[in-house]
Amino acid sequence: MSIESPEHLRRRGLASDLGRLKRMIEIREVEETIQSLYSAGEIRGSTHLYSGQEAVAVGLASVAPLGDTVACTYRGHGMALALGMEPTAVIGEVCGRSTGCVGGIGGSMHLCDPSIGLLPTFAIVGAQIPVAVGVALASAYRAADSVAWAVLGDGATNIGAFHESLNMASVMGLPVVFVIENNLYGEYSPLRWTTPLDDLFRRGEAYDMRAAAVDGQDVHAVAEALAEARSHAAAGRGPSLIEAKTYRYSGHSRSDLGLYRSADEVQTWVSRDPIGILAERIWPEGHSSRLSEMVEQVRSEVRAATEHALRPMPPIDKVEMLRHITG
Amino acid sequence: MSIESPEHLRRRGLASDLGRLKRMIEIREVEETIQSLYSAGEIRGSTHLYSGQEAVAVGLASVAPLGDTVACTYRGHGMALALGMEPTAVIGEVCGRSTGCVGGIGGSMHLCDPSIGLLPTFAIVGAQIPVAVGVALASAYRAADSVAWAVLGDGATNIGAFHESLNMASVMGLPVVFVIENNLYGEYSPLRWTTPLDDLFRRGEAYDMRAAAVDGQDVHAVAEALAEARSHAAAGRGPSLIEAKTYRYSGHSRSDLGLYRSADEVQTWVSRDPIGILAERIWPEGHSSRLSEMVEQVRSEVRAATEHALRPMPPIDKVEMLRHITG
Amino acid sequence: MESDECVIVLGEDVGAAGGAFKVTEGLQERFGVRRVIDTPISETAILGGAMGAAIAGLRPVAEMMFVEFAGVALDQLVTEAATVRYLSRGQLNVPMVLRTAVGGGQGFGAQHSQVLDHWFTSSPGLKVAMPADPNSAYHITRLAIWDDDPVVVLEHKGLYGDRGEVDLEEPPWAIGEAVTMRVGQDVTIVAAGAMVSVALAAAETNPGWSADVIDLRWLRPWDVDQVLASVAKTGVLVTVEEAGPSAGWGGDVSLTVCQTLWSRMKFPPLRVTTPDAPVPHAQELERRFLPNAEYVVQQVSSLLETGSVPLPWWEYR
Amino acid sequence: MESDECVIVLGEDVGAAGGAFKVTEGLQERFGVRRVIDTPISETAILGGAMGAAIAGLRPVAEMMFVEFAGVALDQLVTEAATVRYLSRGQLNVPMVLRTAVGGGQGFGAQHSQVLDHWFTSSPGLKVAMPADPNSAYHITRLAIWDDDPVVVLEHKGLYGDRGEVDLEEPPWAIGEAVTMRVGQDVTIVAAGAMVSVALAAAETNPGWSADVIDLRWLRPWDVDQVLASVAKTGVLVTVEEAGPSAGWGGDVSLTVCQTLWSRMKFPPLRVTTPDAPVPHAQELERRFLPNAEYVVQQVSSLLETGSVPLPWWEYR
Ligand SMILES: Cc1ncc(C[n+]2csc(CCOP(=O)(O)OP(=O)(O)O)c2C)c(N)n1
Ligand SMILES: Cc1ncc(C[n+]2csc(CCOP(=O)(O)OP(=O)(O)O)c2C)c(N)n1
Ligand SMILES: [Mg+2]
Ligand SMILES: [Mg+2]
Repeated sequence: MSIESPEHLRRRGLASDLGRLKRMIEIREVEETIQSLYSAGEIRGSTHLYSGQEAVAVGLASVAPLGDTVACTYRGHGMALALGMEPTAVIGEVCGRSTGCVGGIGGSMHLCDPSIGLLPTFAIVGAQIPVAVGVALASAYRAADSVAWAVLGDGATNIGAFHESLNMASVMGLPVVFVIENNLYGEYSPLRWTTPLDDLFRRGEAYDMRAAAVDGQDVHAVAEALAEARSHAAAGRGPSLIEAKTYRYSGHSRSDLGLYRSADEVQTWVSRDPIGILAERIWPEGHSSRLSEMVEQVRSEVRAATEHALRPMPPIDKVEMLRHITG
Repeated sequence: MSIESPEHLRRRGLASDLGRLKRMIEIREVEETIQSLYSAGEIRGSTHLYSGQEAVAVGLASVAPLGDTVACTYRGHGMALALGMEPTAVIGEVCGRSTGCVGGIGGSMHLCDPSIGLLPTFAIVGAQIPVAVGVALASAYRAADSVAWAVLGDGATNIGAFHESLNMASVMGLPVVFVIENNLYGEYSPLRWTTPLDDLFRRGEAYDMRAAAVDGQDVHAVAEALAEARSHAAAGRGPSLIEAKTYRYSGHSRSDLGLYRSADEVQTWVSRDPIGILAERIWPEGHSSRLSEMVEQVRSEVRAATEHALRPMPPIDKVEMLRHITG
Repeated sequence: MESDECVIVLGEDVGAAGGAFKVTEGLQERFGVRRVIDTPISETAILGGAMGAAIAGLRPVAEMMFVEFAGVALDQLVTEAATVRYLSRGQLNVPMVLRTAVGGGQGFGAQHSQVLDHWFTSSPGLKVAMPADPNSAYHITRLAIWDDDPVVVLEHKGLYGDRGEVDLEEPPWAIGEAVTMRVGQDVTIVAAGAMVSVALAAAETNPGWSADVIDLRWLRPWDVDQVLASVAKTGVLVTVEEAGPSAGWGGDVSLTVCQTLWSRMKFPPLRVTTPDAPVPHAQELERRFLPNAEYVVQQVSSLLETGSVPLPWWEYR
Repeated sequence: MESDECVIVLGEDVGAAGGAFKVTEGLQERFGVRRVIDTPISETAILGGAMGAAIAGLRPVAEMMFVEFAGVALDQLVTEAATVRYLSRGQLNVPMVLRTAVGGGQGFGAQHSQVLDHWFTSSPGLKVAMPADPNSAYHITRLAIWDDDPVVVLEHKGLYGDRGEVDLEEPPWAIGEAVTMRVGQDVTIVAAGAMVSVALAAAETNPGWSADVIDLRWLRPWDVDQVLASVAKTGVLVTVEEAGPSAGWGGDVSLTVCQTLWSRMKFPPLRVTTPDAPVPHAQELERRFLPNAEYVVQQVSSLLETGSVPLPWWEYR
């Protein structure tokens, strides 16, 4: 019997609804921690928080077996945690510490852990999409049953890489699933200003690709749609384009407060909080107290992880910045 | 009364069907001349011939008034002639002579004449498409009624620039017409290998754009569809995507004989020759002898133009290669 | 923008949001959505669109938030826009500007911290500038807008926080003109962008040598005469760049000086650069990665003392 | 490809058509459509696809018919593929190859005739080679395929017509290793790609001087030791490049040599380049644009006679 790594165990923890709920809470808590660390001056560069979108990452991670590969964006803390990365490794990396998943060399936009299938997250909009297609090509070539996932934002559907990737995946029939996290904004621009469609999954037609939209706040709906897309891909029947309708609670990055959005709009979305929705489903009655309990527990775990991530460490060896450039 | 340049007169010559027929024949003759000059070693680099597609360029030029701008590809001899460039200027340029439209500096892939609205033709697939969008942006900004035309091949619908340009033009409602010359091949690859759709105009849906296909061998049909698209654009109602179904008789470039195509396929298309179709329409009876007459006449004109283009000239001043880099 | 209707601004979030670094803040309110245009995330369409609009007579100022983003659309600038004048034999020109944020020091990591001037300086047909302070940014951007060719303005992110006087009354500067910021005797230090203040700070530490410090301002065309004149005097050239050793304007400048003033140079030219590595995120590493005044002093002093090019600081343990 | 199932080939028309320059002719017949893949015209997807497949353990060889096409997709190579090893702290690597046709001389015009090596040589994380003949092409491509990092192979179009012996029995070459093609005394001429035969031809005209002619083969990493050893002997360095003066590997090589061998160099380094202009189509112009043996002889002789860098030939009327 092989001993599993903590990350792998965490991935398997998503098999149950309780596990999923807990992970969504963890993501939320980690993001709030990061927001306060940012305000406290502990974080340099950018951070792009995932609060509000938790059901997408957790839905995906709960149906993607180990062996699948995920190519994700700079808004990647949630996906990393969902796939199994430890909070310490996320927080450490975002804070540029040697406790981070890649020792602080990457920062918030470049989380990575190959053991859970997470490629270094991509800071260039759309750049991850063709890479996922390439991973799928390798998988098809070897007749493996692993699937590649390309996770992208609504705004990324306007970049050339999106178009080229969907066309190529479709014409080659590759096992890749394109997941649009449509949170209605690309930075400060509402989708309507930049895109002549509200339903982005409709872009699948231009590639004769299986496509659908799903409620991105409902982890069950997400998991179901993505599981279907995954089976389709794994069965050699080609790629899918799945649009998860979701919302980010915070601004785009760092100090953006998101003031360009109406209070009404925010409120509507907050009232469909993915954590709340799942909690109600798990505990049809009295969910709020049980939820609070769970939140408390997770919060203290995240607090411990934060302390661990920020614990005094010997200075990073300066040679680190000159290593791993070529083999 | 202002005196018109020969190029402008040639453009106006397309008002009549006889003028259009003659121009289509001219294009065919020029391309055949270029093919033999190539075989005779007079031409260096690439040539991409337009034979078979004449109705598209002539249809476009006959509905695009002076003042419109055309951003076209390396397969641009036909478009240049249709817009009004003299055969001497085309042949001279293709042969790298100082008699060419830009003095031999450009070559076959880079014909240019701003006075007839032809931007230097683009040798990078898809690069012309966003440029046409920009020209349209300027036109809309000034509330001018000029329209920009982006001419592209079927293969170019798979490049990122296509996607970004159509999206931006649509969301900004710009006066641009995208004309796909679907000749069924991108170099040696049939459309089916590279694109999961046969009807490329359907890609317009992804941008909520007015889109249609048209018989690219029938100059009337082309002119009608493009005139409509142009009015739509000029009236401020936004861009269109028009797919002209056509065929190139020769190989992709230079020495390519196009052997990857079946004799049957070629025959089917040759039997719907754009010159023949228009000739029959003009002369419902006895068109073949009248057509031969016209071909003879054009052939001798093109022969004269060729001699003129290749006449002995003083060597190109060497400084030419260092001029016009910046202002 | 006030003086000419032809000037328009376009890019991602330049309008309502005022730009990722707030450079275009207030412009849309003042000039409207027709002239200050928020675009989709489509760098190819932005650069190609600016190019087309420029050919058609506007003076578009396109913004790319980080210079790395130009990597998805470089073709439009260096292969298309840069060749239009040449391929039209001077009948057409492309009066567009690309403004873009460059450089490191703030922890943006490997894909948002480079300068990448060589992507642009190597293209005949383009002009490239790199302002070192707010006053420069103002005058250079004006020059860029009124110039009839495509101009790339590399704005260092580290300078966005700077506040400085802008002298609106100064007579217009010239394209390609450098400025000598400090006069000395022993060495010529040429820098651009954020490295100008690094070079100045180094020169002001009383290091035992005195330096001409030249702010190059323009990387293409660059001010050969001013640099040569200074090195003719000092006999020693040091360039300070924020770029790895196998790229960057410093190589061109050094070699040109070598070739022209060979017999008058006392020592080999020294290029102060960053390591040949991606930019690390962690502060302690990024600090060591980038040239600072201390490193520059150490490098220059070593050159002057030993007569040969020292190991870079990152090679010492 | 025979020896390892992991090697696949992808690009536009590489399969059925055998490539625009027929380099991959017959491969698809032999290895099938699974291993030799015709792609859509989608350079970003080709490079990104190759990168993804490489991360997943294949050894993809991507083709771009002309190097300029990489301008629409440079991001995938220099910002993404080149940083994967760094950003994964060595846990992932990208054993992909980009083969692409470069260079002028055949009248392909401004957008199909450049070398653009600086697009790649400036990126830490990439390796870049430029073979000078069929035997080199064979050995270098093999090295590129078996290397665990992204490698760019710049194949000169002018050499596709060359027929030459390929020595299949030679022991494997080393990445970054140059070769001295000819031994002399008075000057070291370093060249790469098509310029190697130009340099050799120049050296063989009995010009009154004798030259070490070095075929660099690899532009990143390049063979510092071999070049230094030669210049230590001759005291004179000339690089011959097919690229404008403000780009290209010649600057790096020249400056490194200057910095290291300063006191042993007799003359300033000379870079033989093309003019700082787009490549013209017309034959009489393109001939004058590109370095040839006659120009190289004239430039080198002038350097050796006068001790200073001569005007380039295109500046003489
Ligand atoms: C090619 C490129 N252009 C622009 C940017 C700057 N940028 C970073 S995130 C972002 C918005 C992306 O929006 P979307 O795809 O909806 O993803 P979200 O951030 O909403 O998750 C932009 C424009 C970039 N990183 N890369
Ligand atoms: C970005 C880019 N990729 C590849 C090429 C090489 N190339 C030139 S023409 C061509 C085929 C284009 O096909 P299509 O768009 O159908 O136009 P057609 O030649 O059939 O008119 C290709 C691949 C190029 N010039 N630019
Ligand atoms: Mg979004
Ligand atoms: Mg075609």
